[in-house]
Amino acid sequence: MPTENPRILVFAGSMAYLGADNAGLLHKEYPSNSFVVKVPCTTMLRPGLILYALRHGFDGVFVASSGPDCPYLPDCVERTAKRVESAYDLLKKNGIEPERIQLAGICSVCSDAFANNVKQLHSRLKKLEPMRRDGLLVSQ
Amino acid sequence: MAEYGVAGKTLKVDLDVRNLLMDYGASGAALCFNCGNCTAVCPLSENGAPFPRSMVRFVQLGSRQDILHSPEPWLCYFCNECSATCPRDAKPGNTMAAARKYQIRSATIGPVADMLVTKKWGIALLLAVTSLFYFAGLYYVGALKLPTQLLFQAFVPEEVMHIAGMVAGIFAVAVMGIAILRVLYWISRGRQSRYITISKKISAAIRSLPLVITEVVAQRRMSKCETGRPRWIGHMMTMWGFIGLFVTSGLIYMINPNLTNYPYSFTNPIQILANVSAAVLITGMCLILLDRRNHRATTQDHDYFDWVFFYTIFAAGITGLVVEAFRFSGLLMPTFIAYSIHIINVLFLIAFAPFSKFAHVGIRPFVIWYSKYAGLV
Amino acid sequence: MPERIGVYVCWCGGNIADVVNVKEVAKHAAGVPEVVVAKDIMFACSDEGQKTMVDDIKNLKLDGIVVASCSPVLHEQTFRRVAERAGLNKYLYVQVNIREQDSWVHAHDKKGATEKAEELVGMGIEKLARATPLNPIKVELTSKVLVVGGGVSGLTTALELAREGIHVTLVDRDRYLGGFVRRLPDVNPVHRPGKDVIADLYSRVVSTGNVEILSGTDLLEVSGSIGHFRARFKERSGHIRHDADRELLSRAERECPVEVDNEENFGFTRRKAIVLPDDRVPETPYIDMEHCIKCGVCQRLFGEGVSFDASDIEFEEEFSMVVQSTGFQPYLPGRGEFGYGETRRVLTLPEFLRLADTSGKTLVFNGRQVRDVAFVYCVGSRQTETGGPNTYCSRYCCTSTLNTDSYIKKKFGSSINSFHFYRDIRAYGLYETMYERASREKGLFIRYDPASPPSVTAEGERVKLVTKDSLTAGRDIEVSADLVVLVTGMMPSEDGKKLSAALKVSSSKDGFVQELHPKLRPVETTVGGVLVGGTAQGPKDTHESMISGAAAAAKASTLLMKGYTELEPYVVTVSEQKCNGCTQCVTECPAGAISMVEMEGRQVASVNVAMCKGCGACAAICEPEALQLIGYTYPQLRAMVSFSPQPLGAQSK
Amino acid sequence: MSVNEYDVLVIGGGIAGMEAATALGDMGFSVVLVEKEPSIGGIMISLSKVFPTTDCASCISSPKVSTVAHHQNIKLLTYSEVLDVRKENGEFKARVKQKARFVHPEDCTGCLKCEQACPVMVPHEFNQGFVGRKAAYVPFDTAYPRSAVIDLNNCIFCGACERVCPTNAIDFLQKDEEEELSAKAVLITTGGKLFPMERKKEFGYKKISNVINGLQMERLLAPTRPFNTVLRPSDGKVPGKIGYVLCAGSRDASLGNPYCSRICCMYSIKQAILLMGALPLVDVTIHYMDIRAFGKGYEEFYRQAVDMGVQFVRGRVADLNELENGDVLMKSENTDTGKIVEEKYDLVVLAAGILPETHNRTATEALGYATDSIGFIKPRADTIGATEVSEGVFAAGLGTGPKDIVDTIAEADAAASSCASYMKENFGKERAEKILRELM
Repeated sequence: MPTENPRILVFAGSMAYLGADNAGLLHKEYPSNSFVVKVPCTTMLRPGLILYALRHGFDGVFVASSGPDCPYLPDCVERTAKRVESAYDLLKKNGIEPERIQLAGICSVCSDAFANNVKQLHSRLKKLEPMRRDGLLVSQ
Repeated sequence: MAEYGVAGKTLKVDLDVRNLLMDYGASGAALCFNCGNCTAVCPLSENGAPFPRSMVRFVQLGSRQDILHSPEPWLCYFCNECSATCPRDAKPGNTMAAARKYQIRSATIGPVADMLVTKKWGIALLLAVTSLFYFAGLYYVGALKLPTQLLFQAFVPEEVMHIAGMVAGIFAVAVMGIAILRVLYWISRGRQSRYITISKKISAAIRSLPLVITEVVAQRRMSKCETGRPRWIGHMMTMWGFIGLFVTSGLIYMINPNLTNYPYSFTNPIQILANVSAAVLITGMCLILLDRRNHRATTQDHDYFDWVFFYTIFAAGITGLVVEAFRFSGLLMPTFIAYSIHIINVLFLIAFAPFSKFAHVGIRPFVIWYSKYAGLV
Repeated sequence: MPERIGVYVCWCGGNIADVVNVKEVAKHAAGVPEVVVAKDIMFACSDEGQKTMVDDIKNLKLDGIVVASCSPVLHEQTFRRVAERAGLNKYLYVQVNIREQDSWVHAHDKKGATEKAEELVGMGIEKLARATPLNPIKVELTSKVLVVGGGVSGLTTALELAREGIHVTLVDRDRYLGGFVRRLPDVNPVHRPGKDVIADLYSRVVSTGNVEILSGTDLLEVSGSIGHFRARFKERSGHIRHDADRELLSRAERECPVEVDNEENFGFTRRKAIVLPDDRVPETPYIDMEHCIKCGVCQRLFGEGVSFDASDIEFEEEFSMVVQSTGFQPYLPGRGEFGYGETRRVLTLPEFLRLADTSGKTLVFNGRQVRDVAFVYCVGSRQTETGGPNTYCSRYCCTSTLNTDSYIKKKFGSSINSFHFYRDIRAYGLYETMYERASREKGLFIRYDPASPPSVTAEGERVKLVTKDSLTAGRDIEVSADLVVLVTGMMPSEDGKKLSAALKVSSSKDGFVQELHPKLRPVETTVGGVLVGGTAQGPKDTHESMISGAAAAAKASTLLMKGYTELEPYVVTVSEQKCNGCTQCVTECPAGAISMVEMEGRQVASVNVAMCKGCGACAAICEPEALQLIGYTYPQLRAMVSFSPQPLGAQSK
Repeated sequence: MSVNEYDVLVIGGGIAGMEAATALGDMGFSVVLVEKEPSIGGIMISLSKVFPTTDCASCISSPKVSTVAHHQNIKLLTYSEVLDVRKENGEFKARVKQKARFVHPEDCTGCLKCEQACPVMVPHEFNQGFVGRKAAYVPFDTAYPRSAVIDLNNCIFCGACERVCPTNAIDFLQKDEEEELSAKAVLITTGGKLFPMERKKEFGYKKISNVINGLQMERLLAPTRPFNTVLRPSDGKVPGKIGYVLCAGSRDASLGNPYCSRICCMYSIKQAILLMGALPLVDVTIHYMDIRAFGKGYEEFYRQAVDMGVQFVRGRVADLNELENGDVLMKSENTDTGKIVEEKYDLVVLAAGILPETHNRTATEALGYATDSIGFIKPRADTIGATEVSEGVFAAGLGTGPKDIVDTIAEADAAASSCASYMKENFGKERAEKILRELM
C-alpha cells in the first residue's frame, strides 16, 4: 500500500533557503506537502533530529545543504554528508528505509534543483509503504 | 550570402578605396554603426536588394569589387528618408551618391571624371577646353568675326554647328556606351542572377522592358519617396523640358539641316515647343532649387558634382531664354554673346555628359532594366 | 518565553491572498492558546501595516509576534524594527515565509497551500514560544580603518575617510601607488595621464594628515572580526634613504651598471637596479636587490644613505574595519589564443598602452612604424561559447579600447588606422559619444561571431586577421595589420583572493568579492566590518572604481562615526553543567572560536562570541547537547518539527 | 538651533535621495529631504522586479522608504518643491513650497473612504494610465506618507470626500505654504524620466494603442499591477507575441539624444524573462543593436534569457504600423542576414531611454553647476570619481546620467561620503564649538 500524500521536511541551509525562495520567484511548482525549516548551515543538524522528524509525522527529510557556496563553511558538503551518514545508520537500526532521506547541495539560484529534489523525494516516498512510527528509538 | 555583395570571396579591407569614397562624399559612412535603419526605412529597398546599409558597409570596408558590382546605387533616388532618420547622422543617401560617382569614374576616363567629381577647378578647365574647341572651329572656317545681322547662321556657320555637335555627340555616346556596358558587365559578375536558359533570358529581357519604360516616363520608383513629392515633380519637369529641347533640336536638325529661316518666328510650332520646353525645364529646376533650400538644414547634401550638373543644365536653359529675349529685343551684340555662351554650354553638357551626373540618364535605365531582367529586384 | 503572541498574515496584495486563504490561516492561528490576536493584513511591510502591529503590541501587551508574509530575506529587518518601535525585544519576532515557499509554488493547489501556510505559521509559533529575548552583541569601534590596496579605489576610500576625521592605514604591496590606473596614459573621461590622477589623489590624501601609507609593504596575515581585526605587515626596505637628493639620484641612476627590463612598461623600456620614482608616488627611490650587483657606485654617492643589508620590518596593528580594494589582474591569454605568444605582434591592451605611452612621436614596434592596429575585443570575457572560465562581461574594456583608439590618433596622428573586432560595443550611458568619436575618426568596426572568432596569423612583418563579419551577412573579412591588440578582461586578483580567504569573505561565481546584496548593498561583504571597493567587487572603470571607493567610505563612516556596531546574537552557548569536556567541539569549530577553560575544577568548552560565526557545527556533534545555537536551539527545532495538525503521540507544545 | 536649520538639503526622494539621506542621517547629520510628489520612492518603487536578481522592486525599496520615514535625523517634506536655493556666506538658503494636499496628513489614516466616495475618474499616473484613479486618492499602496491627496485640477468640489472622512482630515481651504530653510550642503537627486516617445513619429507611440513604453510594461508586470496579468491595451487580449524595440529615443542623433540609456537592454531582458514566466506560451523578440549587459551578473542574466528562448534580432527598428486587428507591423533590417524583416506583434514595447528630470531646474540654477546639452548635470571640470558638482553641491542618480539601481546606490553613497567630508572640513570646528556652547 503506497503512501498517499507524503509529508516532507526540508532542512535548508541559508543558501539553499535562497534557492527555495528563487524557486518561488520563478514559480516552479512542487508538492505542497513539504515544509522548509531554515537553519544557518546544515552542518548543525544532529542525526537524531532527522529520526525525530520521521517519528513525528514526516515521511521523508530533505537535507538541502548550501553546497560549496555555504557562507559558514567551505567544507559544508563533506560535514553535512557525515551527519547524514550517521542518520542512515540510525534509520537502519530502526528498520526504516534509507530512501527517506535525501541530501543535495542547493545554491542560492538553484531553483530547478530545489523543486526537482522535492518532487523526486515525493514520488519516491509515494512508492514506499506508509511509515510505521510506533516503537521508534528516538535518540537525540 | 549570395545576395550580399560578391559571392563566396574573402573581402579584403582596402582603406584607400574607403578614403577615396569618403572624398567622393561618403564621409558620413564612417559614423555608421550598421543598425539597418536606412535599409528598413527606405521606400525602395526590396528584399533581394538590401540597401543602403550594404553599400555603406562596402564603403566602410573599402570593397572596390562590391561597390562596382552592385546595381543598388542606381536603384536609389536620393530621396533621403534614410538620412533624415539616421540615428548616427551618417547620411547614407550621400554614400549612395558617392557610390554612383565611383561607378561613373571607374566606368569612364578617371582623370576626366575627377574634374567633375572632386577637382573644383575641373569645370573651369573643361569649359575652357570646350570654348577653345568652339572658337578654334569658328577660326578654322573663318567665321570668327563680329556679326552684322541678327541671324544665328550669321553668327555660327552651320558646318561648325554640325561638326562640333557631331564630335561632342559621338564622343559622349561612345564613352557613355562603353560605360553602360562596363557597369552592366560588372553587375552581371556580381550577385548570382536567377535566369537559366537562353529562351528564358530573352523573354525575361523583354518582360523587363515595361518597367524601364515606366521608370523613364513616370519615375515610379522616385515617386515612392514619401518626402520627395516636390522633388519628383521638379525632376519630371526638368527631364521632360530637357527631352523637349532635345527633340526640338533634333527636329530642326532633321527638317531643316541648312537652318534656313532660322531662328523661327515665335509662332512656329517647333519654336513654341522649344520655348514651352525651356519654360518647363526652368520651372522644374526652380522647383528643385526650392526643394533643396527647404531641406537644406535637415538632410540633403549636394556637392560640387551635383551642382555642376544642375547649373550647367540650368545655365543652358537660362541662356537659351536669354538668347530669345535679346533676339526679341533686337539687340545684336548681347544676342551674339549669349548665343555663344549657350552653345559652349550645350557642347560642354553633351561632351562631358558621361563624366558628370548626366551619366545617370544613360546608366540608370539600363541598370534598372538589367536588375529586373536578372531578377535582382 | 512569549505567552502573548500576535500573528499577522500578509496578503501581499494578491501575491499571497490569491492562492492562500489568509483569513483561514489567521483564524487557524487564533486557535493556538498563546495567540492573543491573529489578523490578516494587506501589506504588512507598508507603513500602514507596521502601524497596526505597533499599536497591537502596545495595546494588547504582546510579548512576541509572528508575521507570515514574504521571505525573511526581504523584510526580517523591517519587522524587527517594528517590534523595536513598539518596545518589544526585536528577537521575539518570527517571520514565516508563505509567499516564495508557498503561494508562489503551489498556485494550482490552493487548498494544499492554505494548509501548508497554517502549518508553517504553527511552526513559527512553536519557535517563538521557545525564544528568549536577545540583545545584539555590541562591539566598540575605534576610528581606525585598514584599506588594503592603493589603487584609485583604495586611495579614494582613504581620502574620504580621512577627510571625515577617521584614521586610515593604507597598505599596498607595490612600492608605488595607483595600481592599474597609474599606467594608463590617458584616463577617460578627463583625458589626463593616470600618473597625474594618482599624484593628485595622493597629495590630497597626504594633506589630510590622517592616513598612514604603507607602500612596498606586504600584508602577511590578517584575522579577527569587526572591531578587532589584527594585521601583520612586512615593510620591505628600499635600501636607500627616502629623502635622497634628486640630482645625486639621477647621477646614481646614470652610473648604475645594471640594466634590466622595466616591468612597469612590460619591458618596452629598460631600467637600472636603482629605481627612481619618475613622477610616481610616493616619491621614494629604491634599490632592486634582486638585480643589484653591489658594485658600490651608488654607495660612493650616498655613503650611509645606502645600505644593502637593511632588513625588512615586521609589525602588527589592530583595526576596527577593513576595506578590501585589492583590484583586479588583467586576463592573460593562453599561448596561441588569438596568436598571443606565437606572434610577437600580438599584445594585450595593458601592454599596448605602455608601448604607446613610451613611444615618441611615432608609434614604433620592433623597429617598424605601426600604422594599422587591430583590436580584438572580449578576450578572456564572455567565454560561454568558447568554454573558457570567464562567462562574465568585463565592463571596462569596450570603452577603454575606444578611448585608446582616440588617444593613439591624438598622439600619433590620424595616419593610424584602427580595426575593432567586437561582439557588442558596450559603450554604455554617456560613453556612447566615445563610440561615435571612434567611428568619426574612421575606426572600422567588424562584428565577429563568438562561435568563430577571428583567426590571427603572422604574414611577414604583418598580421592577418580573418573573421566572419555579421555586419556583412557573415562574409569572410580579411584585415592586414601591423599590431594586434587583445582587449583582455578583468580577473579577480590573486592577492584579493588570499585576503578574502583570510577574512572568510565569500566570492561570487565569477570569483570577485560577493557583495551583501547585488542591488542595494554593493560595497558591503558577507563579513561584518569588511567592505569592498573598486574592481575587487567586479569589473569597473576608473570613475566607477572611485565612486565605489567613496561609497565604501560612506558605509564605514556610518558605523565609525557612531563608534559602535551591533552584531546578530545567533551564536553558540555552552551549558557548563552538561559539558563533558570531550573537546570535540574545539576541533570541529571552523572559526577557532571554542577553547577549553577550567571551571569548578574541570575543563569545559567556552565560546568567543565575537569570533563565532554561528554555523552550529560544534553543536551537532556535542554528545550531551551542551552546545546550543541561539535562535536555532534543538528544543526549538524539535518543537517545530513535531508541530502537527494531527499530533502523533508527541506533545504539541 | 532653529527648526529650519539643517546640515544637508537633499532634493528628490527617489532611491538615490533615500540612500544618500539615510547614509548622512546614520552619520549623525541632520537632513531635510524634499520630494515634489505626494510620496517618496521615485521610479524604483513602481517597478516590477530588478535585474539580475529578480527581487521584487517595491519589496526591496519599501523598507528603504520606511527607514527614511522613521529616521530620527531626517526631516521629510513630501509634495513640496524647492522654489529657489542660493548660497549666502558659505551656507545655502532655500525657499520650499509645501503644496496643499487639501488633506491633513497627520489626521489621515489612509482608510480610502474618500477615494471610494469620489465620483471623478482620471488616469492613474502610478499605473501609467492603465487604470483610473479618483480626484481624492492615495498615490499607491505602499506610499509614504500613506495619506490621501486631492487633485484640485480634476476635483468637481462635490464635497463627497469631506462628508465621508472619519477623521475630518479634509480641508479645502488649505493653501500652499512657503518656508525658508538653510543647509550647509545640497545634494541633488532629482532623477530622470523616460524619453517622450511621441517625438519619434515612425513608432506611432500614443497613436497605435498596442505600442507601449517600458515603464508601462513594468506596471503590467509589477506585483501590484492593475490587471493581475499582462493584457494589451487595445482589446484586453493576452499577447502571444511581444516585440521589444531597443534604443527607442536613445543613441539617436536624429532625435537629439546621442547617449545610450544604459538600462534599457537589461530591463527589456528582465521583462522578457518575467513575461516568459507569467505567460508560458508567449514569444518574446528583442530587436537590438548591441546588448549592453555590462554589470555584475548581467551577461549571465542575458544568457539565461537566451536559454529560455527569448529571441534576439540585431537591427534597429525603423517603423511601426497598426494593423486592422490591433496587431503591430514592425519593419527592421536583420543585420545578420541583411534581410528586411516585417514582423507582426500583438504588443510592441518601446524600451524608451532616459532623460534627466528637468522639472523646475531653474530653482537650483543659482547653485552654479554645469549641465550638458540634454540637461544631465556634469561633474566639475577635470574631476574624476567626484560627485561634487560645485562647491558644497553634490549630485547623484539619474540626474547625472542614465544608470541602473546598483550604480545609483553606489553614487548616492559616494555623494553622501563626499558631502560628509565637505561638512567635516568646512563646518567641523564650528559644529564642535556650537555643541560645546550648548553643553555649557
